[in-house]
Amino acid sequence: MSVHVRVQAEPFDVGVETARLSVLSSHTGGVGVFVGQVRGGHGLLAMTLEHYPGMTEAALNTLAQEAIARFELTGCTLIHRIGRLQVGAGIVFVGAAAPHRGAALTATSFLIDRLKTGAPFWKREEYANGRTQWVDARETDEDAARAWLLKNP
Amino acid sequence: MSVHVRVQAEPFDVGVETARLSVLSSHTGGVGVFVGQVRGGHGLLAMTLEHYPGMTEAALNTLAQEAIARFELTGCTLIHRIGRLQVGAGIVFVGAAAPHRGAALTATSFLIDRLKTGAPFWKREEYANGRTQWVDARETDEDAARAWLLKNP
Amino acid sequence: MADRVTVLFFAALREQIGQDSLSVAIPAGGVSVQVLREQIEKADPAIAQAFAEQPRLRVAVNQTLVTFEQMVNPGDEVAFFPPMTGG
Amino acid sequence: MADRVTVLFFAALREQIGQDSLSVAIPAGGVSVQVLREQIEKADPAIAQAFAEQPRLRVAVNQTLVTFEQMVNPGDEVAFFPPMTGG
Repeated sequence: MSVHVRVQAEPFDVGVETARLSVLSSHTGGVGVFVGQVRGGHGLLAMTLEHYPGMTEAALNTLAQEAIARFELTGCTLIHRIGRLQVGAGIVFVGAAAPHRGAALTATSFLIDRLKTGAPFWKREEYANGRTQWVDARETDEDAARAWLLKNP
Repeated sequence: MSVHVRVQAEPFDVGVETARLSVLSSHTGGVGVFVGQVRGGHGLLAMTLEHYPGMTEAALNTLAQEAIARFELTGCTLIHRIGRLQVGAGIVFVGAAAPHRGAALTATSFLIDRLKTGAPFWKREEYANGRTQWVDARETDEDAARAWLLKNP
Repeated sequence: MADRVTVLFFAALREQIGQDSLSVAIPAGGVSVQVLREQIEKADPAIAQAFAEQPRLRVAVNQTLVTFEQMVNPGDEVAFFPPMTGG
Repeated sequence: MADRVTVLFFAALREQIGQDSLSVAIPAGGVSVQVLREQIEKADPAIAQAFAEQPRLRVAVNQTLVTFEQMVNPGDEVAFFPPMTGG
């Protein structure tokens, strides 16, 4: 069982990170991955990701441990970028490896749903007209995180 | 809207394929990926993937079009390998890009669940003791594929 | 020369039957998959046995999955195979 | 020197308040987060206003999310921030 958590300004390499999960165990039958990226539109240029150093890493590790307790995994990875990210740039890499595809994909959904509102990151948007704006937490994101409390596993 | 389907003997490159999905549209906010690989255990050495040339590509394209009709996607990719694959080797790459993470991840699950029993591939296992055996279709895989008939979307 | 269809076998069926394709004469007006199936079972005991051992036999006509009621016409490609196990 | 806690602000709160940290004197026996909150609101109208404009204020003590009933002791790190928006 292997947990890999990182917070970094640099881009992540999806190929390298997925391969890290694939080779963890010969009993791995599938790897689920989600890559979040800066979605353009309405004149958005970039986002700046602020975080709470120390608490961020702790929250991501806690989340990973929850996934491992809940799903039959061979490992999982959470990588979150910080700093200024332009439209199209990768923000977050979430991955889960498991003997069976169901656990890999459900754990991937669990990790990204929980990460959205459960780790201390905040996004400030920057528009072409010069306006900047902190992103409001979406009710739908909080609902998605809460829904996992009722699911099994 | 972009569909990318391939059947090939060569390995696929997860980084390249995920990047292909990421750059399809500036409105993409997330990419879901599933990589299936040969799971070891019980002395398994390798699998040989047989397929029905022509029908395979048609079935994968039909599946991709179903995903596009069903989910709000910016694109999806299905790559399936054929021939002899050793334990740990990638068998299948499924990916879906979407403005929102829910559609990307649900479409990824849909595509792999349907592909398992809906495209003409067959697996023959090869064990260390020399025994070979065709893999039986699992009831749980057929149930997973059928369950999508009742889901919305 | 009679009107013919091409019949293909895949995976375990192909191995049990010992060949991957047949050319089969059918009536010009076509037959159902079921009738074609019975015809080739009668012609080759190896086919009859392989089909009998495969309770979930699948069939495709011209590379589309169909039921055994589907009509087959001269020139069609008919494939028999076990349940698919991709991914 | 009195017993103190470090208070941190993040994101929109940090910008509105105009600073990212404070050192605040508290009783040696500790106080609840709620009492600490009222104390710093009284001391700085910018804090009072920023908190008032944030109906879903979150708080962490020693880097763990807690409720406003949580006790805070000298030496603790207390962070106030808006709902988290990662991913």
